[in-house]
Amino acid sequence: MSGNNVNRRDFLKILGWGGVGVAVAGCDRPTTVTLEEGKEEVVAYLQPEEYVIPGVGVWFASTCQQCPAGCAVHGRVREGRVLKMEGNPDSPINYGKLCQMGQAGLQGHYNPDRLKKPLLRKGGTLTEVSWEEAMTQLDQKVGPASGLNGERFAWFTGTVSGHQSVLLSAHLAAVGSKNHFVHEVINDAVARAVNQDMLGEAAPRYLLDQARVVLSFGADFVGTGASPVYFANTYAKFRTATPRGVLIQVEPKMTLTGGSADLWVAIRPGTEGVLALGIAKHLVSQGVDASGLPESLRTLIAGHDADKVSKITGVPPDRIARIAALLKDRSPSLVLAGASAEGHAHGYQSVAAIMLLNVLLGNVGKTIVPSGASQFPQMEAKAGNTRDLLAFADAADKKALDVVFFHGANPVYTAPAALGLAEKIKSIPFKVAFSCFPDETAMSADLVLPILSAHEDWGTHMGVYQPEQKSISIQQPLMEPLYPDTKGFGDLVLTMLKARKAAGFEGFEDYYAYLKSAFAALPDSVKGDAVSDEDFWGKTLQKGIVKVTTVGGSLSAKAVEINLPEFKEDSARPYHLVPSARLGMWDGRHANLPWLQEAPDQISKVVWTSWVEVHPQTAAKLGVKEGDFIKVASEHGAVEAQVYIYKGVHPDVIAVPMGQGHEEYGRYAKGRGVNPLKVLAPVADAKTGELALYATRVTAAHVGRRELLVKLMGNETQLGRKMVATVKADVFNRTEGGKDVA
Amino acid sequence: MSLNNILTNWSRYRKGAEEGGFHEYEHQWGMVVDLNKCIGCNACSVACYAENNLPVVGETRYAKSQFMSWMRIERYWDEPDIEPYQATPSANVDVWIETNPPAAKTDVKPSMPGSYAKGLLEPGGQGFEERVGVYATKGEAQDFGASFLPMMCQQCHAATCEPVCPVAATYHTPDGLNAQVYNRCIGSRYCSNNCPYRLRYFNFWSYYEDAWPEPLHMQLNPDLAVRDKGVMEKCTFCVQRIRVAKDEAKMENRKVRDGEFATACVQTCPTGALVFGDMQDPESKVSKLWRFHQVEQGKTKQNKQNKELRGYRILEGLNTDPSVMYLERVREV
Amino acid sequence: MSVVYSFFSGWVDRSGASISSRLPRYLMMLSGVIALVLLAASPARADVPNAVPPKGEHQGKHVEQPIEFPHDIHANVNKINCMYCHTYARRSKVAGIPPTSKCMGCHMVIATDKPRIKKLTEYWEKREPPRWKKVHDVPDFVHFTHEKHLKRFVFDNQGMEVDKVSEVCAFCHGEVKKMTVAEKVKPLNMGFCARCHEANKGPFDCWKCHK
Amino acid sequence: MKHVSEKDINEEIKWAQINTDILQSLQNPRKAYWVAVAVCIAMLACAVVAEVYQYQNGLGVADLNRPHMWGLYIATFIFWIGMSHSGTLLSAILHIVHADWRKPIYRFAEAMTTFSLMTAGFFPMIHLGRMWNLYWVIPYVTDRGIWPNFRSPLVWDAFAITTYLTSSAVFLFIGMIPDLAICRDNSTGWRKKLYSVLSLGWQGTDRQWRNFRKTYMLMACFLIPLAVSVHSIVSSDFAMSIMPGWHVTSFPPYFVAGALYSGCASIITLFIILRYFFRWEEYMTMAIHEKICKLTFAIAMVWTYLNLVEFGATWYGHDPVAKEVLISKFVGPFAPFFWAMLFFGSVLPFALAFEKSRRNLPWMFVVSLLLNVGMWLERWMIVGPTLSHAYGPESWNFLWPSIVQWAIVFGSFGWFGLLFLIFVKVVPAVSMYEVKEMVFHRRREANPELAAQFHRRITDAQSVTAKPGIEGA
Repeated sequence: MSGNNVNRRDFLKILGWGGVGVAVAGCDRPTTVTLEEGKEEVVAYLQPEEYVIPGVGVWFASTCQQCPAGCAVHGRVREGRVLKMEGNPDSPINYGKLCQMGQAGLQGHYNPDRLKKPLLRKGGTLTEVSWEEAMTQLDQKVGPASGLNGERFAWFTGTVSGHQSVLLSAHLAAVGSKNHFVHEVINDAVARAVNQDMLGEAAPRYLLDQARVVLSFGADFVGTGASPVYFANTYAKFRTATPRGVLIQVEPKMTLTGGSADLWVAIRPGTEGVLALGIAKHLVSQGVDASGLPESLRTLIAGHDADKVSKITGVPPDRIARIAALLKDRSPSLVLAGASAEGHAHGYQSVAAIMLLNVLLGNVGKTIVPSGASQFPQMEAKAGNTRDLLAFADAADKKALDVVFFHGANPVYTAPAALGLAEKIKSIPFKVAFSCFPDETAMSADLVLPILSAHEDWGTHMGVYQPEQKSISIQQPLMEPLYPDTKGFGDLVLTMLKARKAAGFEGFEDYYAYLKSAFAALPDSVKGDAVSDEDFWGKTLQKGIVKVTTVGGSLSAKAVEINLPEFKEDSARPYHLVPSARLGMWDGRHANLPWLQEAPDQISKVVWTSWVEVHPQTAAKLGVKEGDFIKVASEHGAVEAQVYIYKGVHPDVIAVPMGQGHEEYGRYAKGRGVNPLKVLAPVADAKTGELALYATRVTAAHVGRRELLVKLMGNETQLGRKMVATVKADVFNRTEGGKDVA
Repeated sequence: MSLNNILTNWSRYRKGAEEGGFHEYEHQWGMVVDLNKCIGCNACSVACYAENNLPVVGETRYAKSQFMSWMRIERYWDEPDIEPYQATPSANVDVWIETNPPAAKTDVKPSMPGSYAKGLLEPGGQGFEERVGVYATKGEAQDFGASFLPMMCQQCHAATCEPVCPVAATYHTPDGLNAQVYNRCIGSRYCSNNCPYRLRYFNFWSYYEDAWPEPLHMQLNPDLAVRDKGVMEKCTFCVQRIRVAKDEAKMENRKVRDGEFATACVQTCPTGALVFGDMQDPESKVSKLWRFHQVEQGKTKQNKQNKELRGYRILEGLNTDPSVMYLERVREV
Repeated sequence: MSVVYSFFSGWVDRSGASISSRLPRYLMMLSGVIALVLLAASPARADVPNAVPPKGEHQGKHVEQPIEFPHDIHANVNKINCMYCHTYARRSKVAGIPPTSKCMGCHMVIATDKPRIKKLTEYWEKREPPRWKKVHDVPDFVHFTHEKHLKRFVFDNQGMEVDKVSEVCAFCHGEVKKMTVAEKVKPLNMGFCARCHEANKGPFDCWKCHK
Repeated sequence: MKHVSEKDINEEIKWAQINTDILQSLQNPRKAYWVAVAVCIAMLACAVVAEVYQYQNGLGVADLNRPHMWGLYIATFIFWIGMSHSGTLLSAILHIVHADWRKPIYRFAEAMTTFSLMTAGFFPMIHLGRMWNLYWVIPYVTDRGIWPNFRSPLVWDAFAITTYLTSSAVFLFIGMIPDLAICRDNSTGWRKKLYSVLSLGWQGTDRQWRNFRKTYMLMACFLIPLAVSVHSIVSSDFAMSIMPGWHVTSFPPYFVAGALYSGCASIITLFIILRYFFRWEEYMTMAIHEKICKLTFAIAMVWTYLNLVEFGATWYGHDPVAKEVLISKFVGPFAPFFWAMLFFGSVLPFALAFEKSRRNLPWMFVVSLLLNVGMWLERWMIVGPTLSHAYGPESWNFLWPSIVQWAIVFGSFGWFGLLFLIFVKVVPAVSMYEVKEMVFHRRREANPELAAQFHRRITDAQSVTAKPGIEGA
């Protein structure tokens, strides 16, 4: 595929509607398609490329923007419409596979509720305005002439990477600001902090496929992890290795990963660290060498005997023994910490205790290896966190901000009500949202600039989790913009930069030109066999990714001090609230995609709404049945949703999934279900300042209403039908171990 | 002609069943689902929506179980049908005391009346108690995680849906697939009643009228039609992709290569739990897997030399002779 | 092999045909007399080897096109091969309308003074292709591919020279070379297809054509 | 007690009396009749409205869903088909076994057959997703060369039902000819014209009588196997499937028994109605009522037996899934209806076993209706539970039929009633000539030499007058 943009764009033009209209099979009634001569229009290309054949789909490489993982994709384009997403086989991240969110990216692009025109707040209400007016507004408030104090300007974004990130930092520099808030609800910031302190690298690589036993404390790596598709694949390798890997999942609420665990252990939230130490104690008593550890830690470990731990965590002693035994026998092992371990005031301590197991078992260097940095640090992903959300709320509270630019994040939705962010944001004089959709944040902004969808825009990206082979993946338009009055995000930032006369950005008439020159400027080491810059650009667009080399990277295991607090019951609010994230809805950004709304939750199989997961015992205590509406109240608010009863939660836990409960965000999301994030207590992790998602205590009460809970499964058990048959692992090892059947 | 086609294919099937071979077929599309790899992530299901113009029916219609997901992932709460490593409480001790240790499920037992006993005729009609299930609360199912089961049309060779269609709208193709010809269907719905897997979905409404508001309808795949109300539909193994691949192969006067294409679900499956291919080609991944697991088509009961191999077909005892082989879930217990 | 002439299927090989495929034809012999009249009006059999042209007529209506394109001049007078302009026919399921650049390829120099060409040149200079009206169409639940039909009747056809391709096109599109803008003169319904498939031993699997 | 020796019919009755008594039923209707007609039309209107609504919006409005692809439509379809067996039973079966007590009551029973078939015929169409393509199940010649699938029981249904409908209609008509002649001779105006056409110039000549009897007997013999086969074929819609609870060998006899059962029950209903409104105590005597009740009771017991056979076979069989479906019938979502069915179908019939209750006509009227309710429930219990608890646990589900389904089912009774109301005013609902035959035979039994006289008169070729056959007609 050549890089001739003009003609490629020409190809991406939507052709006549022949074959596009809804053709109804066996249509006995008039539909949008008629067979009568001269009723339909058919339009030829003006001057097509050689490869362009009507009726034959062509695949273009691009990058998925549904989550920070940054999977490389291929989009099937026919008659100028992008029809289907598939993974890009060349990508080291997703090797030709895609998750449901990636598949549903199309519906974000074709979404009926996309913003079509700039919106400006006039007298309290957002009204459609022309781009000229919008840009003049922007210029008055933020432009060079505006006399804006850089210190009082901020970008609030989701995870950013690639040249987008470069442009943002350039813009911040040009404005003279350092305020870049990067916010993701689903993050591994605490684990990063711990890794930084214990291993000397924030994000080492976890070799799942090398491990023979994985002990995961709530790390939902195939679900809402850093890179779901990548870890799903390594998971498959891990499961098919010889001997087959064992997965032990310890968490208060069964995640997608927990659903596939060999041994799923329910634990009282916040006691993960204690259990880790208990296991450590057991290992040491089994003769695992702990001499490397400092005295203090050894005494700490020694203090955690099985009974005590069992009493605190609710995990029976022999199960602890079983876990320890597996860890010891099946080496190499890997111990992971996830959201449910991180999300507490003492999250850092728990995770440290958990990572201590890796040190103890000598996994560092075996299954946990240095990741190093790519040769382009400025392009690497700025991983989001919740610390910035709190910081932002704080800044807004202090009236420290005059102008805020929002992009790729929806803090008004994700922030707990206790932060009162909605009001605080109102107090900011000028807020600009660069957004595709009318989400909560956009609707509370003063100026909303409709940007191109991920399938219409240019860009480059680096996934937050980079496997051994690091890569930059390119995002190119798969279709001409659906709406003329939408602009590319890159183009807009570039315009602002040019307005600011920022050095190095003058020459480019648009973002595309900038990217092209940027790629031309890349060192030859990444250009490979390309003969010219033009050729390299063409090849890049064709392959979709550029492989880059890794620099540096080393791990040095050193223990950190751990002091876990006493576990306290709260008689007033007996239950722990678990705002569980799910693959699909993610943090709620996909609630406007009908496919994902109708795709059942993997565990509870509920569709289109929110539900409350309750243990049968608890349900009996509360006197609720499935479908009953139950009121979950913290001291900061309450949500009402229907009960789903199953034993995949700890009896002390009430789990409410994230994702629903939008007040804006289009017809599919608006006013559907509830948002558990709203009722969270604004507790932060003592060490890292991360928002403690799992630290909220709640009461639960039956409100008396009951409706049918809309879900897939009629009867949840097989009734001995042998729908899903099961064999023991040793049988599997015996029959298929080491054999590559196909 | 269709009648011809049905009759010839029927006789072919019979011959195949007796002689244990489908040599008269052009192709023999089959699938393997490895439940050891499947994590139940739903990617396949959504990919199917995208590829096959499946309508999104919305909450109220979903509540009436009038949805259209050709590829669905069933999730069961059972203790696995193997002896557990230890009978130990998971959540905490008193949970354990009130429930019995998981018993090994060896043979098929009829369900107990208790499951129906309560709440089955409450307003809304759905058996709430039953949905939770007496079985689910028996034993410690969750200790072993969930059991995920991707269910797409099994493309049976003794398909129970085929003989009952009054107008031969569903029939067996020379590719060994259960075809469903939408514009021939008159909607008697007998096929769906007679499908033991309940994998046929009926257009109870003109879903297309509100499933794709502008401009969502631009995503519709022009390679296959959108179905009107009153028409039965089901998974076709992405026949439109098969058609393209076969056409290309024919233009180059060759056979379709293994892995040259795959159905939408197989192509997107993040763990590679799904494998698709031509079972007539002895070198294809699928036929290798079937051979390895000693599962043969045209058999009601498999007699494997190695009883420990994982291959099985769902409800095989009904002699539907599916083209989809499942590999048993593996558990360390 | 027993070749029989049938009013409805022309010369067909009976040896392959089964009861169910023969029965309707027998029964329709009754109405054959009426059919004879129609057939008398129908054009003479095209000289395409190893092929039985489909029978069936359709009263097409004239369609107003943005430019009254004279097929007769191009195909008949200048003897331009159909596939020169409808170049996608042999590579795709759709024959496709030639891109404007293709027209201009010749008409930069040829007949530039003619009013139609002037109109065309306007389009070209506006950089927007003319919006043609669709004449031949099949329902969207039908999968018809030009590619395969050309392969069967032209490229893989013994003793068929490619210059005569218009005869093959004429099977379904009629004598386009005698028209200016194309008109639909064949029914293009299932019976039309089925009879031709029967006569030429085309596939009879429903899923070959229905989607 | 006295009524033990009571006669089926009073043979002293004058033949002219018979004509007047029967023909008075054709006189201009009274108010009650028009009220009944209005009610039926109202019921029918409900159905029509519901159907139009369903036609426009698709079957979703009927609250059918994935496991419940079939609903009340199919159940009611079977119910009406079953209803149709009574006429055949009375006119054909009892005819060839020379049970002449049937003679006063078989006419309306036969009409019932035809009308219930005409009602049943609607349901497959209503039930179809695309009813406008129904004709595709009929093999017809097309240049597309596509045919129905002859392996499908639904296609057999189409054949069976149409055949049965035509032949039972013909049978009904043939049986009426002599009576139509009587009507012709006793009517004026449009009725005269109508009857003249319908009676096909019946003169009651010897030859006509001989041919008539032959044809009638032939039709009877032809109809009996047909009737049995029809419901067996309908049962094969289920028995031929693979579903637990449907895949049952004993279904054909079970269905036939059920059919005769509901048929007889509705005969009792109509018997009582006609007897009451047309004052036909002379003809529809208690003795006949007794007999039909006993017959019904016998069939009820057969049906009960076949039920037990089915349960037993399932329970002791080796199909756990079928067993589950059975259990679900007993204690599942359908349990109330199932037990109601068993009560109405197997317990209530014992009301027919005791003379005291048998002779209480109002009570019998209620009972017979309840028996039919039971029979209708039986059909629903065949369709419903299997669908909601089949092989795949995932698809277990229970969905209550929507108002649309109920409305259409309800309306079908209106349609049937309407047809019957028209019938009783156009055709004598009691066969006059057969009653006369009956009387004749009884008289002969009672009084041999009188009989001898008659015998002479009829067989004596000389004395065949212009009005032979039946005196006083």
